[in-house]
Amino acid sequence: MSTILIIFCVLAAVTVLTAFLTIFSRNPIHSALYLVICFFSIAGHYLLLNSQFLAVVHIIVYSGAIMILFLFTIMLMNLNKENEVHKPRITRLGAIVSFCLICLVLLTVFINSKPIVGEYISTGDDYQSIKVLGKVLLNEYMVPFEFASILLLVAMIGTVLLSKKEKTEK
Amino acid sequence: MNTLIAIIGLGVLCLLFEIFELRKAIVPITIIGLLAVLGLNISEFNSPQSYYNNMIIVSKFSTAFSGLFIILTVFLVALSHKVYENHQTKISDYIAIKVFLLAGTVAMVSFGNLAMFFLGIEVLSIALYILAASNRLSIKSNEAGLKYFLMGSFASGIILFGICLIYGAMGTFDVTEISELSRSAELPVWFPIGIVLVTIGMFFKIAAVPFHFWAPDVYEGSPALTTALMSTLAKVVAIATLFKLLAVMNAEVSSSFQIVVVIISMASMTVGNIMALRQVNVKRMLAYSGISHAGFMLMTLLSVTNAAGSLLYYTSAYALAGIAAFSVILYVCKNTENEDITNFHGLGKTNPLLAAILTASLLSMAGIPIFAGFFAKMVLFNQTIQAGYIALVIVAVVNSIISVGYYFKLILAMYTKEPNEARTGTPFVIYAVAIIAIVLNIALGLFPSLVLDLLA
Amino acid sequence: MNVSLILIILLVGAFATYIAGDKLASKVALFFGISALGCSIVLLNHFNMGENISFLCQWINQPNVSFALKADGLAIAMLLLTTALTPIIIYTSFGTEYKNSKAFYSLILFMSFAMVGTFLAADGILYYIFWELSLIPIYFIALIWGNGDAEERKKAVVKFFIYTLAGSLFMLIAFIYLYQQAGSFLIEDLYKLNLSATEQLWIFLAFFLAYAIKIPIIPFHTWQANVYQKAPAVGTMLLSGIMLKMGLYSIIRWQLPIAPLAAKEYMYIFISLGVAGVIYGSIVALRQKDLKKLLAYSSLAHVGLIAAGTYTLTIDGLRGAVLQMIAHGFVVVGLFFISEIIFRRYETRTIAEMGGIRTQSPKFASMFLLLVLASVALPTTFNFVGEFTVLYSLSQINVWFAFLGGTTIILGAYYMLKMYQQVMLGETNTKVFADVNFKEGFALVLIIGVLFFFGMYPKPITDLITPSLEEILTQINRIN
Amino acid sequence: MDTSLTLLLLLAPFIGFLFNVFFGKSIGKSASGILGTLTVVVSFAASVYFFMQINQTQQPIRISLFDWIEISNFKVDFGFLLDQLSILWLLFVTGIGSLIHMYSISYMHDDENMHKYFAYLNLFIFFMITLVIGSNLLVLFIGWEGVGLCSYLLIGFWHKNQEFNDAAKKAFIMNRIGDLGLLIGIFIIGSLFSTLDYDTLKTAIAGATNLNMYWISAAAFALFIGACGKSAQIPLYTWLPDAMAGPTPVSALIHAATMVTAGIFMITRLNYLFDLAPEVQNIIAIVGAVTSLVAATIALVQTDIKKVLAYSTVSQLGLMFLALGLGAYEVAVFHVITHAFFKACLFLGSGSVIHALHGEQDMRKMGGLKKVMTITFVTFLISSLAISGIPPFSGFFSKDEILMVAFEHNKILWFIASLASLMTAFYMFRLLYLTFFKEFRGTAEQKSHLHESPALITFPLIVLAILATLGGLISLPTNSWLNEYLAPLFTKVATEEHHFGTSEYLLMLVAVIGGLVGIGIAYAKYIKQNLVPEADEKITGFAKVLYNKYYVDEIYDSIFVKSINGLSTFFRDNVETTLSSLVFGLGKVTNEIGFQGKKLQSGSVGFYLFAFVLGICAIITYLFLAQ
Amino acid sequence: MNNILNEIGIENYIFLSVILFSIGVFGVLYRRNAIIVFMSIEIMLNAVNLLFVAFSTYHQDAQGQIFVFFSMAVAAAEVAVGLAILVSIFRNLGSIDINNLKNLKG
Repeated sequence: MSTILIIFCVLAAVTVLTAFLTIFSRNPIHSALYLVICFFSIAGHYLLLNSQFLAVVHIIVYSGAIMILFLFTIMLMNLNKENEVHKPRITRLGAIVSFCLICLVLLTVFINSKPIVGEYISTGDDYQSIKVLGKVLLNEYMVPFEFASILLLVAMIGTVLLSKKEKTEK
Repeated sequence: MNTLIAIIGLGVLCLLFEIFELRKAIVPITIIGLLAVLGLNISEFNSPQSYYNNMIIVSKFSTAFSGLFIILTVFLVALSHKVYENHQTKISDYIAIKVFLLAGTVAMVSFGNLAMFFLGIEVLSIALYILAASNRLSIKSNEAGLKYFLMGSFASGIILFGICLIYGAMGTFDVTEISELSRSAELPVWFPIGIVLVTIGMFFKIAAVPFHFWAPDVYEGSPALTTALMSTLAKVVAIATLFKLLAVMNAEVSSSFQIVVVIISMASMTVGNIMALRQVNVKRMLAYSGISHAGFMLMTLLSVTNAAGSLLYYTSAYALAGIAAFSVILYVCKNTENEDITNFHGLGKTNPLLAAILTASLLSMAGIPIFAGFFAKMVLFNQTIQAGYIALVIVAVVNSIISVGYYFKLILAMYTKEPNEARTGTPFVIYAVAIIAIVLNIALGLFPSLVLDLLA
Repeated sequence: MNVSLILIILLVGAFATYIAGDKLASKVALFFGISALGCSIVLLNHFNMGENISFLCQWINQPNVSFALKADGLAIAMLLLTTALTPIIIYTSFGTEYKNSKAFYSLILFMSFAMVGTFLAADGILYYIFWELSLIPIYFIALIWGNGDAEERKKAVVKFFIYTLAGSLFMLIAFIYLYQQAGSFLIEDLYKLNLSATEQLWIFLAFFLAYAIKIPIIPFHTWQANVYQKAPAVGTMLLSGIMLKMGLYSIIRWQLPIAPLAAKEYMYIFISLGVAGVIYGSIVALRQKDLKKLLAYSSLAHVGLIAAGTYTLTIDGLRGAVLQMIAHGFVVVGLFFISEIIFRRYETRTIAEMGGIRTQSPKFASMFLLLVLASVALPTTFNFVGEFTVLYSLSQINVWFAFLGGTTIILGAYYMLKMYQQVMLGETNTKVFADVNFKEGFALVLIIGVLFFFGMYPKPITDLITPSLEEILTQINRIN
Repeated sequence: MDTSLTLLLLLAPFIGFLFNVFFGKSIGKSASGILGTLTVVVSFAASVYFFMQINQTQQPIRISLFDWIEISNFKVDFGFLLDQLSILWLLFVTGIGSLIHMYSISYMHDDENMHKYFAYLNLFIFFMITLVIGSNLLVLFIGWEGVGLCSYLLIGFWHKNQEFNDAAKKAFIMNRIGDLGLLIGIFIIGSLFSTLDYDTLKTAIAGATNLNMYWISAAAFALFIGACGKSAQIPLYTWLPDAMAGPTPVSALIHAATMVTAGIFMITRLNYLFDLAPEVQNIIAIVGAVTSLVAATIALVQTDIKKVLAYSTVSQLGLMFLALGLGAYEVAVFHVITHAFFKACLFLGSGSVIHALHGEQDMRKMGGLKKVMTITFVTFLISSLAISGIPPFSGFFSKDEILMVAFEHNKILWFIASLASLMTAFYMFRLLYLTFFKEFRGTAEQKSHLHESPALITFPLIVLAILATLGGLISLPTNSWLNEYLAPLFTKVATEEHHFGTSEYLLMLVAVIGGLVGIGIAYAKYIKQNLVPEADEKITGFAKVLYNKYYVDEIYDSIFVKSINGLSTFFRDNVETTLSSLVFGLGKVTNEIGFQGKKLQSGSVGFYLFAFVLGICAIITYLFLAQ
Repeated sequence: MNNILNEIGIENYIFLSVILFSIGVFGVLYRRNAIIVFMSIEIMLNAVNLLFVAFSTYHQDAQGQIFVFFSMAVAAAEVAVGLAILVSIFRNLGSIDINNLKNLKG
C-alpha cells in the first residue's frame, strides 16, 4: 500500500465523514463548518491529483464564497438554533432506503463492469498547469466561457428581481 | 451562432433600456428584435455549419427548433406586456431573463459540446427558478420556486454526473467525437450509464413519470405567464434537446433502453391523463396534460433517425395550442386568486371568441382534426407503429380518449354554466396572441407538410 | 366541375351564416343548404354523363396523405341524401327560436360539410378527419341548444363524444397499420393489400368498433337514446338522419373491402349482432315513455337490420342497405320533426301526456300516420324497398336470419302503432293542438313525397348505386 | 287499350280516395259518398268488360308498367295479370264493393267524418284490386299490406274509443305476423326460382326436373302462415272478431267478403306450388277443419250479433281452407263467392238492424223485428238459409262440394266439417230467431224509433239476397261453369269428372239433414222454449268457456303480449341501465383512480425526490443489472 | 511522469464519488432545513467535480478540469438564486422548513 493510497484513504474517509456530519448536525452552523472541512478535503484530493490551480479555485469559490453565502444566510435568518424537529420516521426511512439503494445500485454497476486492466496512459505532457488550462479555456472553450457569464448574469438579475422591492408608481 | 449572439445582444439591450428609462419601449423593441432574430435564424437554415471548435453546431434541426423557440418567446414576451403592467420597475428584468432563457434554449438545441449543453440547460433552469418564484409576495409562488429549485438542482446533479461518466468513458466533451468513438471501440460501462443519467435528467425536465412530481405543483404555484412558458417553451426545449442528445451521441439506442422509453412513455401518458381528470385548477390540469404530452413526445425517441420532423411538428402543435390556451387563462384569471375551473364558467357567453379559441386549443391538444394536434399524433403513431411498438400506440390511443374527459370538462364549463361575473376589457394583445397562435395551429393542421418535411 | 365544389359551398356557407348574424342566419343557411343540393344534383348529372368528377391532389408528403375525393354512385347517393336532408332539417327549425342562432346554423352547415366529406373521401386519413370533424358540431349543438336538465345532458353528450371518439381512434390505428403495408392511404391502394387473415381480423375489429359505436350496433348503443332525447330536434335529425349513415356507409366503403376475409369468416357473428339489434331495439322501444327515446330505439332496430344487410356481403344486402339508409334517413327526420311539432304545442315529449290529438289536427294526424307507415315499411314506401331487399339478402344467408330480422315488421308495427295510438288517438285532448302550419306541413310533405315516390320508383337510385356496389363486391371477393 | 283500362280500373278508387281526402270535407257528405261509390262502380264496369273479354279470348292480359325492385337474381316489375282468377275476384270485389259503398252512404250519413270513411273505403278497394291483379307476389304483397292498413284504419275509424283502436292495432299486428310468413315464402320462392312472377313461376315449376322439395314445402308453409294471418285461421284468427269494432259495412266488405279471402286467393294463385307440398296441404286441411269447428262452437253462444257473424266467417273460411288443403281449389273459390254474397248480405242486414236500433248489437235486447223490418228480415232469412246449406240456395252447392271433397279424402275431416255445418245452421237460426222473432226486448225508446231502413240500405240487401239465392248456379254439381272457367289455372286439370252416383246423393242428403237438424234445434230452443241467452255472469260450465272464446285471447295475451312487454320493461330498466353503467362505469373508475392518485401527489418534496431516486435505481437496475 | 492513478485506481475515485453523491442524495431527502438541503446538493455537485478531476487525470486531459470551472460557476449561480428564493420564503413564512411547503398538492 503506497503512501499515496494511504493519503487517498484518509482524505476519502475525512470527506465522507464530514459529509455525513454535515447532514447529521442539528445546528446549521455546525453543518456549514463540517461542509467547509469536507470541501477542504476535496481540495486535498485535487492536490493529490496534482491539479493545484483547481484546488485553489475550489477553496476560493466553495469555502470562500459559497460557504460564506450560506453562513450569511443562516445568520440572517437566525437559524443557529437546534430547533429543527426531526422528520417523521417514514421520511427518514425513505431517505435511508434511497441512500442505500442508489449507493448499492451504482456501486454494483461499477463493480460489475470490466475492470480497467493495465497501465493508465501517461503522456507526460503538461495538461493541468495554469498556462495550459488558460489556453484551453480561452481558446477552445471560449464560447462556453462567455456563456457562463450569461448564466451568472441571469443569476444576478434573478436574485435582484427576487429581492427587489417594487416601487409603487403613480 | 449568429442567432445566439443576436439573442444575447438583445438581452443586454433590454437591460440597457432600463438604464435609459425606456421601459415602455422594451416590449415592442424586444418583439421586433426577436422577429429580426427569427429572420436571421431562418437565413441560417440552409447553411449548416459548426462554430468555435464545434461548440455550436448549426443544423437544420437546431435552426428549425430555434425558430420555434423564438416564435414562442415572441408570444410570451407579448403577453408579458399586459401581465407586468403593474410591475414597471421589474419589466426589463423579466424581459431580459426571458431573452436570456431563449439564449439558453438555443444553446441547448445547437450544442456541439456537452459544456454548452450543460450551460444551456442551467441558464434555462435558473431562469425558470427565478420566474417561478418571481411573485415574491405569494407563498404559492415561493413554494413553487423552491420546489422547482430543489428538484431542478437535484436533476442538474444527475445530469452532471452523467456528463462526467460520459467524459470518463470518452475523454472528450465534443459530441461528434463521442459519436465516432461510441461506434468504434469497446466502451466502458460508464458511457451507457452516463447516457442514461443524462436522459433521466432530461426526463425530469420534460416531466416524464416518475420524474414528473414537480410539474403540477410548480405549474400551479407559478405565475400564469411562467406556467405558460414552462408548459410550452421549457417542455419543448427539453424534449428537443433530449432527442438531439440521443440522436447525436449514439446512433442506435439499445433495445432495452427503448423498452424503458416505452414504459416511461406509457406511464407518463396514463398517469398524466388520469390524474388530470379530477383537477379543479386549470393550470394544474394543464400540467398533467403536459405530462401526458411528454409521454407522447417520448415516442419519437423510439425512432431517432427519422422522427425529427414529427417531433418538430408535435412540439409546434402542442406549444401553439398551449400558448393560445394560456393567453385565455391569463385573461380569465387576471383578477382572480386562483385558476379554478369555476372562473371559466360562462365564458362562452361573455366572451365567445376567447372561449372558441380555448376550445380550439383544447381540441388540438386532445388530437381532434383539423387542428395540428391531430396530425401530430397521427404522424407519431405512424412512426411508432413503424418502429414496431403497436402496444404503445394502443395505450396512447386509450389515453387520448381519457384526455378528452378533462379537456371537455373545461369546455363544458365554458358553455353550459352561467357566468358568475361580468368580464370587462378586451386586451388587444391577448386577442392578438391567442388568435395568431391558434391560426398558426390550424394552418399547421391544414398544411402539415410545411413543417413535417422541414427536417426530412 | 369537380366534387370538391360542394364542400366549398358548405364551408363557405358555414362562415357566411356566422357572419350574417342572428337574424339572417337561418335564411342564409337555408340558401346555402339548397345551393349545395343544387350543386349535388348538377354533379349527379355530370356523373351520369360519365364525367369524372373525382378529385385528387397530394396533401401531406410524409406520411403520404392525399386530398382525394371519389364520387362514385354510392358516394353520390349519400351526398344527395345529406344535401337533401340538410335544407329540410334547417327548414324544420324555422318554427323554433334558437338563441345565438348564427352559431347554431353555422354549426349545422359545418356538420353537413363534414358528413359530405366523410362520404366522399377516398383517402383514409382524409376520411378519418371528416369523420371526427363531424363530431364537434353535433357535440356543441346537443350541448348548448339541447333540452332537459343541463347536468344530465352534459353527461349524455360527453359520454357520446368520448365513446364515439374512442371507437374511431382504433380505426385510426388500423389505418396507420394499413399505411405501413401499403405506403399510401388511398382507398385503391388499401384495397390492393394482401393481408393475412389475422391482420384482417384485427383491422376488421378496429373498424367495427368505430362503426358499431357510431351506428350503433348493440351492445354499443348505450349513448344513443339519451343523446337523441337531450339533443335539440335539429341535432337529433342530423344524428339519426345522416350521421348514423356514416357508419353504415363506411362499412360498405372501407371495412368490407379492406378486410374481406374476416368479414366472410365471421359473417354470422356480425349478422347476428345486427339482427339482435333489430329485436332488442324493437322490444325496448315498446315501453318507452319518451317519444324521442322511442324513436331512438326504433332507429336502433332499423339500423341493426341495415348493418346485418351489409354484412351479408351480397349485392342485395349492400343495395338494400343503401336504399334503406336513404329511406331511414328521411323517415327518421320526419318522425323527429313530428315529435318537435308536438313539443312546440305541448311542451312535452312524454307520451303519457299526449293523446287525442287526431281530432284536432287531421292534417297532422295523416302526415304522422304516413310517416309511421313508412317507418314500418309498408309497401309503396321507400322503406319497404330497402327492407325487402335486405331481408331477402338475409334469407340468402340463412332463412332464420330473415325470420328474426323480419320480426321487425311485426314488432315495429307494434310499437309504432302503439305509440301512434297513445299520442294521437283517443278522446279529444283538453289542450288545444293547432294543426300544422304551412312551413311544417311543407317540410313533412316533402319528406313523405320523397318516401312514396322512391317507394314506387326506386330505379333511379338503384341504378345509381348498383355499379359502384358491384365494384365494391368484386373487391370483397378478390382472391388474395 | 287494355293497359289504360286496367289503370282506370285500378286508379278509379284511388282517385276517389285522393279526392275524398283533399276535398271530401268541402263537397259535403252525400257528394263524397256518391263520388266514392261511383269510382267503384267504374271499376266494376271495367271488371265486367274484362270478364266479357276473357270469356271470349281466353287470353289473360299481362301488363308491365315499370321495373320496381331489383334483386340480384331477378327483377320485380310493377305488373298486372288479368286472368280468369283475378277477374273473378275483381268482379265480386268491385261488385260487392259498390253495393256496400252505396249502403254506406246512408249508413254513415250521421258521421261527421264520412268523407274519410269513403276515402278509406276507396283506398281499400284500390289495394284489393292491386292485390288481385298483381302479376307477381310482390305486387300482391303491396295489396296485401295495403288492405291490412285499410282494415286498420276502418276498424279504428271511431278513433276516440281506445278499445276500437286496440282492436285495429291487434288486427294490423296479427296480419303482420302472417305477412312475415308471406315474405319468407316470397324469399324462398325468389331464391329457388329466381322469379316472383306467377307466369314465370308456373313455367319454372312445370319445367323443373330436380326440385328441392324441402324448400318448396317450407315456402308453401310460410305462404300458408301468411294466408292464416289474412284469412283468420288458427292460430291467427283472434283479430277478426275484434275487428267488428269497425262500422258494419266495413265488416261486411273487408272482414267477410273480400279481404279475408285474400289468403284463399293467394293459395289458389299458387296452386301449382302447393300441389308440390302435400304435407303442407294436409296441414292446411287440418287447420281449416279445426278452425271451422272451433269458430262454430264459439259462435254457438255469442250474444253480440256481429260477433256471431264474425265467428261464422272464421268458420266458413276454415271450410274454404279445408277445400284448399284437399286440392279442390275451384271448390274453395266457389265457396268464396257464395260466401261473399250471403255473408255480405248477413252483415249488411245486421247493420240495418243495428242502424235501426241506434248501435245496439246485443241480441238479447232485440227480437220481433221481422214485423218492422220486413225487407231486412227476408234477405236475412235467405242468407241464413244459404249459409246453412239448405237447397236451393247458393251455400248449399258450395258447401256440399266441400263436404263431398272432404268425404273423398278423409272421413274425419268430413265429419268435422259436417259438424261445423250443423252448428252453423244452429247459430244462424239462433241469431235469426233472437233478432227477428218474438217480442222486442229493447227499451221503449228504441222501440219507438224502430223503422225499416231506407232504400239505399235495402237495395244492396235485395241484390245480395238474390245473388245468395242464385249464386249456386255458377257451379252446379253436374255442370260446373266455374270449373270450366277456372280450368286454365290449374295444372292438375283433369280431376276426374264427378260421376254423380248414389253415394254423392246420400252425402248431399246427409248435409241437408244436418242443416235442418241445426235449424230444428234452434227452433226448439228459441221459438218453442222461448229461451233468451242468459246474462254474461250467469253463463257457466262449458258454455262459459265457449262464451269466452276458449280464453284464447287471454292465453295469447299472457303468453305473448305480457311477456314481450315484460321483457321490454326488463330490458328498459335493467339491461339498458346495466349496459349504460358499464360504459359509464369505465369512466367512473378512471375518474376514481385519478381522485385516489391525487393523494400520491402529496406536496412533499421528499417524496418526490424519493420517487425520483427510485426511478433512477429502477432504470439502471433494469438496464445494467437485470441482463 | 507517472500517472498518479496507477497508485490509486480510477475505480476508487468512482466509488468515493458515488458514495459522496449518495450522501448528497441522502441529505436532500433526510433534512427538512432547506439550507442543509442546499448543502447536500453542493455535496452532490462536489462529488461530480471530484470525479471530473479524476477522469481528467485518467485521460491526461485538461477539458475535465475546465468543466469543473463551469460546474463551479453553475453551483455558485444556483446557490445565489436558491438562497434568494429561500430568503423570500423566510420573509413570507418565517421558516425554511420544507415540510411546511405543502400548499401545492393533489
